[in-house]
Amino acid sequence: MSASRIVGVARAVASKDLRIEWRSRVMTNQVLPFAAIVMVLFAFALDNDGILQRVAPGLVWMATLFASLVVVQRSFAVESADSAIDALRLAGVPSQGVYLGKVAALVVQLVVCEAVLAALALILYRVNVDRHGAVLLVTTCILGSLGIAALAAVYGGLSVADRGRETLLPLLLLPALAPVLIGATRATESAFGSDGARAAEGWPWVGLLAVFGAIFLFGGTLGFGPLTDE
Amino acid sequence: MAKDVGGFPRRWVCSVSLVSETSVVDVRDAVVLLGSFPALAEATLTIERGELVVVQGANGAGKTTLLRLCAGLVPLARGTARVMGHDVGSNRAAVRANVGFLGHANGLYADLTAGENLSFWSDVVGASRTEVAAAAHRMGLSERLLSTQVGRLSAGQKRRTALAVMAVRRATLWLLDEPHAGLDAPGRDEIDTLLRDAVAAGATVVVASHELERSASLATRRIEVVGGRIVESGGHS
Amino acid sequence: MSNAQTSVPPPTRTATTRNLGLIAILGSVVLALLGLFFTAEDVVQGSSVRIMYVHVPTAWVAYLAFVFTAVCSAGYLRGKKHSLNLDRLAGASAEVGVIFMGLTLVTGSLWGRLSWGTYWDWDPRLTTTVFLFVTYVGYLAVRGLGGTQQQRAKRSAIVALFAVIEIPLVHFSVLLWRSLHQEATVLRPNGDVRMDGLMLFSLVFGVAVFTVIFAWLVLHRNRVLALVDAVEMRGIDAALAARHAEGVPT
Amino acid sequence: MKHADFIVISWVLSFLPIAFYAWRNARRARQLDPLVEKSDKPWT
Repeated sequence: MSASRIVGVARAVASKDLRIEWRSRVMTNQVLPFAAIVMVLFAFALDNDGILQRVAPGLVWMATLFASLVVVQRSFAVESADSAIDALRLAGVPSQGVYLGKVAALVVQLVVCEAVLAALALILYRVNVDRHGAVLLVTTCILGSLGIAALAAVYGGLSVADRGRETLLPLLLLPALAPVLIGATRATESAFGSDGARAAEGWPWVGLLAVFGAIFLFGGTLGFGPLTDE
Repeated sequence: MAKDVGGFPRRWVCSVSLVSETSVVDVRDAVVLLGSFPALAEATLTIERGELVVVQGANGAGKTTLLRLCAGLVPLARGTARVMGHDVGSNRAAVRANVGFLGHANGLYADLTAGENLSFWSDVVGASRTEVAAAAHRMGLSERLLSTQVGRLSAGQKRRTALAVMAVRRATLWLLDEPHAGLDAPGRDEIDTLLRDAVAAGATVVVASHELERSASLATRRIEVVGGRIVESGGHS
Repeated sequence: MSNAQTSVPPPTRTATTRNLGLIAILGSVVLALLGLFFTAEDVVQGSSVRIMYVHVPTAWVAYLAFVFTAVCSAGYLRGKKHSLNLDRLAGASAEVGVIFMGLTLVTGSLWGRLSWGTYWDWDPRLTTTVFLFVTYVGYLAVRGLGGTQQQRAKRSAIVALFAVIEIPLVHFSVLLWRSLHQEATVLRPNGDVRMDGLMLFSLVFGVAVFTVIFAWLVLHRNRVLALVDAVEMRGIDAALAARHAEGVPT
Repeated sequence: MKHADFIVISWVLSFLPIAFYAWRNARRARQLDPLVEKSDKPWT
């Protein structure tokens, strides 16, 4: 299977997914409000500016993690709703292309989600970000999303492609994403300057995110086809 | 898994020449389990190129599973199944490249327009714009229908879109599960015409259908599935 | 009747498993004598160090089990024949691994209560353990998804390989997380133990004993899983006959 | 609870579940045995 064909399929799948999301507005009408309300509720629950500023990075990524469950389930529900997944399996389409396309679309959606959440943290929790911090934050969001998407697409394909397996997704995904949660939260802390952290301290964590993303992107490319195609 | 994909000639012109050597479908003593239930219980069936086979049988007899087996969508527990000379168990990718399957679902994305669905599939399988236009024309999909979201189409229009997708995918074996379901009389006639055209164009068609009088006129051969096995019922008409 | 039945050796027994079982029981008794009576108390931790002789071996063998699961899974995927026996070995090993890891968590928190004064602390080892415990519970859930035996084998083999990659990643990230933040002020469970010769021997001996227990359990479990699969296959024959009868008018 | 109790509980909790697992496994094996043939048990 030639690389250019895989890339072509990936592009088709990704743009198809994003178009569907754009049109159905599930992201803007359901996922983002859900994530935002989590942030607001935490502000009420903690009711202390000092604590809010300290925990803001963790909240951003916890909310992202939960939102990712919804986004992934949605991404595969679209395929299984009218059995398009069967058609994809049948079309002799390289599964690597489908996987990479799904990951790409998920990354875009997650980055949008994180951008909104980070903006909320800046406004609601009065966090400050300098220029170096902003670069770090953007890099963290992209690589963190990549790690989440790379793993979520595999486990999503396994657990959502068939009905009655939805509860499996959080069980498989959340413990495996612990390194992303830890790494992204620490990097974001540095970017936000929470607890007196400096932006330079965040880059090793970005390295962890990159390693995680690379490993599972590679593993997912190999494993997605055999895992979902039964 | 997909080890044979690379070497397999993907263009259907090549696979047609393969087909002339062997039966399109060659299923022997196939057992397919759904959980622990044998939906197919030692079914045996051979289909030659250019046939239009109508599969009949009561609900739950195993018609759908037979079609899904031919498409390589369900694993074989026992027996053998070859489609276009390729083993369905070990060489699914090669089988599927030639198979169009239309089940109870249409496999379309409801939020996209019919045209977007078509062009997605053409992007994915590498078909040209002219092929897409030809397929849409053949299935009678007007500009207006093409720019309508699939979720707003009628059942018949969805079916036609799905058939157009199948044509874009250059399937040479068409597997259709109750294609007439939910259609009005003109819609059913249209489907019949399309199927005859497909056979005339060199495809092989297998249709699972409840409707006896309709299939009698349509089929070149009729078979019946009873208790997970295949019984030839009507001869060649 | 059940008494009569239990006196019969289980059908999964062979000379190997019987010998392993005997070694395991004997070894456990010796380990208990060593750990509870013969070894000295630790200078810092006092008698609570005695938990170490079961805690560390179960943790160690649980990791061994997960690696073994991954090795069997890779063997299944690579093998031309796609041996279901390797798949069952992987499954048996993961089951035993999850049990051992559960024991590690329980004894770890009891030990924590003694040496830190609290049942739970965000110690890197405990944290990693709890993540991996959940991961392999998920693996076992994947094994239970159903489908044909080959489907189950392929699916779970891939998930097992993903899970084993997670082990170093989770462990490393948790370690990094703890090392950059508040350094422990309480005693680390496996840290401040000053080992004399007998203590060290007992610990290694414990690891050996639990490895034997592991092998013994996995062999038996593997055979039970083979029986389950065989019964399923035999059930197909009956189901086929019933299915054929559907067509016959009564 | 005394110090020693924790230690004893730890040891008991380490071996009891293993014994229970082994016992349940053996029971399952005996249940399944009548349903299979000798050829299903390559280890015998």
